[in-house]
Amino acid sequence: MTQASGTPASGEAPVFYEVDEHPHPEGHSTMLGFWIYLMSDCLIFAVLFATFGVLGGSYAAGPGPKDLFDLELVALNTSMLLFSSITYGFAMLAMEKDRVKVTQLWLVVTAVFGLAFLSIELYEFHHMIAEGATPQRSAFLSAFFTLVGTHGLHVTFGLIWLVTLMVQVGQRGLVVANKRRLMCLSMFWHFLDVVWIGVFTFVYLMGMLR
Amino acid sequence: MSASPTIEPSFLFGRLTLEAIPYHEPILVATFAVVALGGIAVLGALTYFRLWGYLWREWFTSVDHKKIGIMYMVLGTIMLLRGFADAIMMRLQQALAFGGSDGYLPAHHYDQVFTAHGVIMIFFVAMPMVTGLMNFVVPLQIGARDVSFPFLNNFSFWMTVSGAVLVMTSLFVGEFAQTGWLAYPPLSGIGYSPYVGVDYYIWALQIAGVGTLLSGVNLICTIVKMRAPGMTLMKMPVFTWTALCTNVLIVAAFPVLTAVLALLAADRYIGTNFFTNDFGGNPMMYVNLIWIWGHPEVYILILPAFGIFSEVTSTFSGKRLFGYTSMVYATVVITILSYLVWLHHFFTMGSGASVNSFFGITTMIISIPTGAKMFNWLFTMYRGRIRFELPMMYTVAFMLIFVIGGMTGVLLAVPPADFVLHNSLFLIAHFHNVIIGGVLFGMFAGIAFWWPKAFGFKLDPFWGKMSFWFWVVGFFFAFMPLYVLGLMGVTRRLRVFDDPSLHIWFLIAGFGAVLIACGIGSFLIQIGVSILRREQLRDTTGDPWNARTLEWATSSPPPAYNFAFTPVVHDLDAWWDMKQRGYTRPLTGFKPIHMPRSSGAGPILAGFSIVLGFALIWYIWWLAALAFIGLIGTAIGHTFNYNRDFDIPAEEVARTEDERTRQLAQVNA
Amino acid sequence: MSAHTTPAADHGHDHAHAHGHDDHAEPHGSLRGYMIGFVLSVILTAIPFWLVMSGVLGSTTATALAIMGFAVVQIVVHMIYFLHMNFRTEGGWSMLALGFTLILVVITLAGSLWVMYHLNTNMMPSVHDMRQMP
Amino acid sequence: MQLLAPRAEPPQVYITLRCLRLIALLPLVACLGGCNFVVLAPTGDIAAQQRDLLVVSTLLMLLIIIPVMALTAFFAWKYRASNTDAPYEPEWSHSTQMELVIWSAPLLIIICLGALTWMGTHLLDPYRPLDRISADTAVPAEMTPLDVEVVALDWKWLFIYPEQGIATVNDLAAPVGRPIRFRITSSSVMNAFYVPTLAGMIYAMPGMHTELHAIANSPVESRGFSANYSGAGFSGMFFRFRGLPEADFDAWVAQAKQAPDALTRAAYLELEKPSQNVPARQYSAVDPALFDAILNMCVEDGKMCMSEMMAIDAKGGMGIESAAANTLPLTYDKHSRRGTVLGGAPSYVAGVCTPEEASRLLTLSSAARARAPVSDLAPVLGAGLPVPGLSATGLPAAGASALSPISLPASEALPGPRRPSNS
Repeated sequence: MTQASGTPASGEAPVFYEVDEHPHPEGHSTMLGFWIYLMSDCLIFAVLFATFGVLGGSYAAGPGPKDLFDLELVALNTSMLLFSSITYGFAMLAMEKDRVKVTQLWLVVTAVFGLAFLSIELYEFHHMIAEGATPQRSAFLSAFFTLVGTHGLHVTFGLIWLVTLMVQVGQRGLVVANKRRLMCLSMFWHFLDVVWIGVFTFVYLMGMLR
Repeated sequence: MSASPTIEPSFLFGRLTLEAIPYHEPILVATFAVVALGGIAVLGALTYFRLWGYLWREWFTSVDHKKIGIMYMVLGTIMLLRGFADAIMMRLQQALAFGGSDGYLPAHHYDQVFTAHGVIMIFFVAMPMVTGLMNFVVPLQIGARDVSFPFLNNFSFWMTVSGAVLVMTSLFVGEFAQTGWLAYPPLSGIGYSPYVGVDYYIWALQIAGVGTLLSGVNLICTIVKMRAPGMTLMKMPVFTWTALCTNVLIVAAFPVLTAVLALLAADRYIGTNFFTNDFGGNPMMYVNLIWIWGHPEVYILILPAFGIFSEVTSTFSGKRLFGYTSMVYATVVITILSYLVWLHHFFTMGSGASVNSFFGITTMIISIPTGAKMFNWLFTMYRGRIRFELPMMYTVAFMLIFVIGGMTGVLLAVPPADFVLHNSLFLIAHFHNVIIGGVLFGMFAGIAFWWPKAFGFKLDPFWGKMSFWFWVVGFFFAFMPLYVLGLMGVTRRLRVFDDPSLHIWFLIAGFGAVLIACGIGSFLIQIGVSILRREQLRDTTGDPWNARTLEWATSSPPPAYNFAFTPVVHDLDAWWDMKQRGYTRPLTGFKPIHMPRSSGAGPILAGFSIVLGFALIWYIWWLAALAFIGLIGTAIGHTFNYNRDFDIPAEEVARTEDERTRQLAQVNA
Repeated sequence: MSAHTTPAADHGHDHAHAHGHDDHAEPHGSLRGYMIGFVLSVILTAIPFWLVMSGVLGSTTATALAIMGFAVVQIVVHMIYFLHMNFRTEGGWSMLALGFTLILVVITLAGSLWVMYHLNTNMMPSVHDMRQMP
Repeated sequence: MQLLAPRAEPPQVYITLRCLRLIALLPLVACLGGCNFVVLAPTGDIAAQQRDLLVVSTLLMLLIIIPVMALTAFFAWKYRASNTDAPYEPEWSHSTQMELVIWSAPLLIIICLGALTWMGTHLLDPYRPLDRISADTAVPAEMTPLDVEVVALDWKWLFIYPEQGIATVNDLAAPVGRPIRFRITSSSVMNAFYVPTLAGMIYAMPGMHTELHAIANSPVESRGFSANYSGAGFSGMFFRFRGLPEADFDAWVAQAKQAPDALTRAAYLELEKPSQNVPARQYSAVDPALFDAILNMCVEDGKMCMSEMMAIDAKGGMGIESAAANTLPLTYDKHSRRGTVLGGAPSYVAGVCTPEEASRLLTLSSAARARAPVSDLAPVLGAGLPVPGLSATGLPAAGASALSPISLPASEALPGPRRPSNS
């Protein structure tokens, strides 16, 4: 077997265990693990996109995207998310320099943008529902509310997590564990951005083109 | 109970009323009595022997991958009994319901039984057993001290338990789904299944699915990041390879199930129109999506079994595994291809010839790497010295039985042939052929193989062989008649029959089920007898089979830290290589070992999940809200715990290792 | 995520990469990087919105293709500048996971649409036929 | 419990196969005399071709399965530990030639099987009209297939013969030697239409239609059933299938014409309600538009037909006004309950009554959405709308047809803010 050839040359006694073990940082797998979790989340969104793709034209003789979507509002919403992304980036940069106060400040700004995003989305939903375009009205609306709503739900959880982390950073400062958590949230937050690119392209913009 | 009582949900109890408890169904009352008495006896014994604290501290809250693995196996075994009880009820019904007789199960009950059988066997027997074995074996096999995220591992296990608890609850409170195990809408929609059955199905699977997904992430990270020095990818034991591929499949497939069940739940709870008949909904989309998960799922189950057979064949043939490289490539190819075949589960929905033949041919292509694996095991036996211990017996039985199942599987992948065989008992025979002959025999082989590693004594061979022969013979009696019945045009899920010529075959199948019952009985007796005779069966060497991979390098059972010093790997068969080249155990120089701390958060979170699921099923909104807040609160609270590990002092390590030295000396003396 | 020590940890890595023990030593972007990413994303977001809202391209198909193209580019920009994806992170495993996921996303999306298109074509009551009905 | 007529007289015409070398793997030890391997001995040309493919594929695979099983047994015996005479090579684990063989042998078989599959799937596609009556007879140019419209109901089968103008429940007959074209749909949940002796199965789904082309080559009496579980009455959901010589078939049709009842829409809505183990029955006449109404899920008065809905959707929907305007609370439902706990009362999309009203609705809505006007209104004409000049002609007086104008109170059909009342 070829694998056997990797052994040390004869004469030299092979080493079968590590006598001198070096310490490892805690959470050394966390970033990879979290990334893999995000990949699985990505597949959830893939299913929702596929569902939207299949059902997106079934208006059940009800309103279609052109009747419902307001691109200016969506553009505003998108900009909120983009701003929150860059401000989170600033928080990460401050974190690398171990500036607790600056980090916290940028996290607050990020949270504000995130909240703005959510508020606009809720306003849009409320408006549509008030007009009778409820998720129950047609398969298209079911798929729309579910896809966009799932993204919004993720943002909500991101905000809860953000607040939790701000408390923890406040309590313990930028210890290694907190930095790791901030980096995980960073991935989560930017991942939601990427999903939103799909949402505004395939749901809103393509919807207006249907 | 009669179908679907229509109750206006009350605030306090939702739609839960006394009527929901099936006290007027004698079978369920008797079952409940037995379960309750058994439960009281077990709880009483635990209390009497003051074991609660021990169990809580040493097992329930443990983050030790070995204990979690064992708990998964216990869960799988308990649920096997429930799933098999369902099976034997079906066999009895089908054997009785002839010539005008209606059998003993009304449709409402029978339809729950076959749904529950499928759901339990796949999600709560096969999955926990597969996950349990991977959990126990993989870290040992790669020379690690635990998994990447030990707390998450505990949490995953308890989420799986939560799902199982919900399914069991449905037996005595309300009903289970009457839709078949994949709950196709519109039948599973609120219009045609208005009561709680499908809701039990949805929430049990959602909760268990969270556990499965997280344990998948966990094991991938473990395998990727925690291998012993020197263990490159192409020196990983085959079981670890299959575990890696299985967990990749889990992480990539279960989100699809989560999403599709969430959509079904939305249809049922808030009246969206994904899979309804009206308002533009499309039930075919559900079928499409659920099989995108469903097909990889069967490979999730079978791949680890392939891994076990590889380890067992090479160990008991006393030989290197033939064609390791092609084995690995075959596994990877199967992993990817398993995503390209899902449509073969619904050729008969009529997507047209081009689509059907594409998916038919991709399905057949999977049989090429599978065939190559079969030959690899065959040539591992070639010029070996085969010891027919129990694991090897299961392997040979697998090789003989699985090829039949593989053949009928390829047959079903030919669309025109599928048009006459789909949904028939031929199909049932086929997948029981591969699931029992492949997955279950794999699990039994794995249990017999690694039991001495887990507990320090071998399993009793006599009762093991009894179990083996009952299972093998019982399998043939139970399922070969179903092939015949399928060719006679008998479809699945039928409750009554009128063609008397079918009767004999159902009787034979019923007899087979009785033999399998004896097989399960023998298996349980085997465990009991082995525990009683543990001193005679004791293995103090840590390597009872003269095996080849790293898990056999440490003591049996392994210490909490697995390896006092991290092993260094030079060869695919690392332990075999160490034995060949005069490895000596280190006796001095022990250092403190850093280990994760136990945590009760896992069981608590899972408890909240059960309450949440139950409240959602019964529309008890206030309770659902409370449970959800509890769940989120506990999860957040848990993140405020920064004190999650501790050091095992060097003296304690030295004490443990000295004890092992003493034991080994006794063996050699 | 519980912390713990596993001496075996990083050794399992592909040894071709001289991978340090501290994964956190990896670069997590610079101000410059974030700014480039931000400016690019603003541009890549604005153009498709403008294309659709003004209807400059005239043809629906052309607009659709264009905005899909911009979406793909923007996703890549986010991956590089915000998510700091490269072939070195975690010894290439992150990229591998991403690649595998992308393949599956494509299979899920394209496969579902393909399958459902055929099913719908074969089975949905045809609009045309109905109009011919007496 | 009522016994279904076919159940009372078990089918006799199955061809009995005494011995099947093919499936010699099966423990055929007992009971060969009474076994009806209908899948392996069908009477229809399509099912026979499917059977042939089954047999050929099995044989092809046995080429590799049998050697593997034999080798497994042989190696297990030969290299047992107690046989110390057998060679033992603990390090032998690689052989390029062997690897080539073990990959290419299955590959070759799969290539053959794949080619077979590709051709077979296209030739035996259920949507493909038949081009031959049997292996050596082509379909004569002037012969048209017999149309049979199949509806899977809870839990019985409805067959409509448009050409003959009759309908039957749980009783299917077809003339021998003439191709049959089934159009299949379902009223509530998924079923699969399967007559083993005739052809393979195909799903029956609500709001959708599948097709199956088949032919009965010799007189036969057997049965068909649903092959996809569909709820409590599933086990009793089967029908008698008879392949009859031309004259007998005509006699059967004539006899059906004598049946007392006609299948009107009202009769259909009554029939549609769930029932189990229903005896066979016949209808002397049938509303010719009924099948399309069932398929389009608009048998009930006032419900918008699927095809109409899809035509409107293809034009971009009916505008924001229609969101609340054209749904009405559900009054008729064959099941007890359809509403969801959080989603309000069950409702349905109301059919648009007249072209004038439709265009008025659309004008209203397009006025309401100034920022995105509807592109084209002209061809919004679905099954719910009478085609000008053809309205309500030639339809049986009994029962309103899908195409007749729907009588709704004027106020209900008009757009306006109306929510489904939560009663």
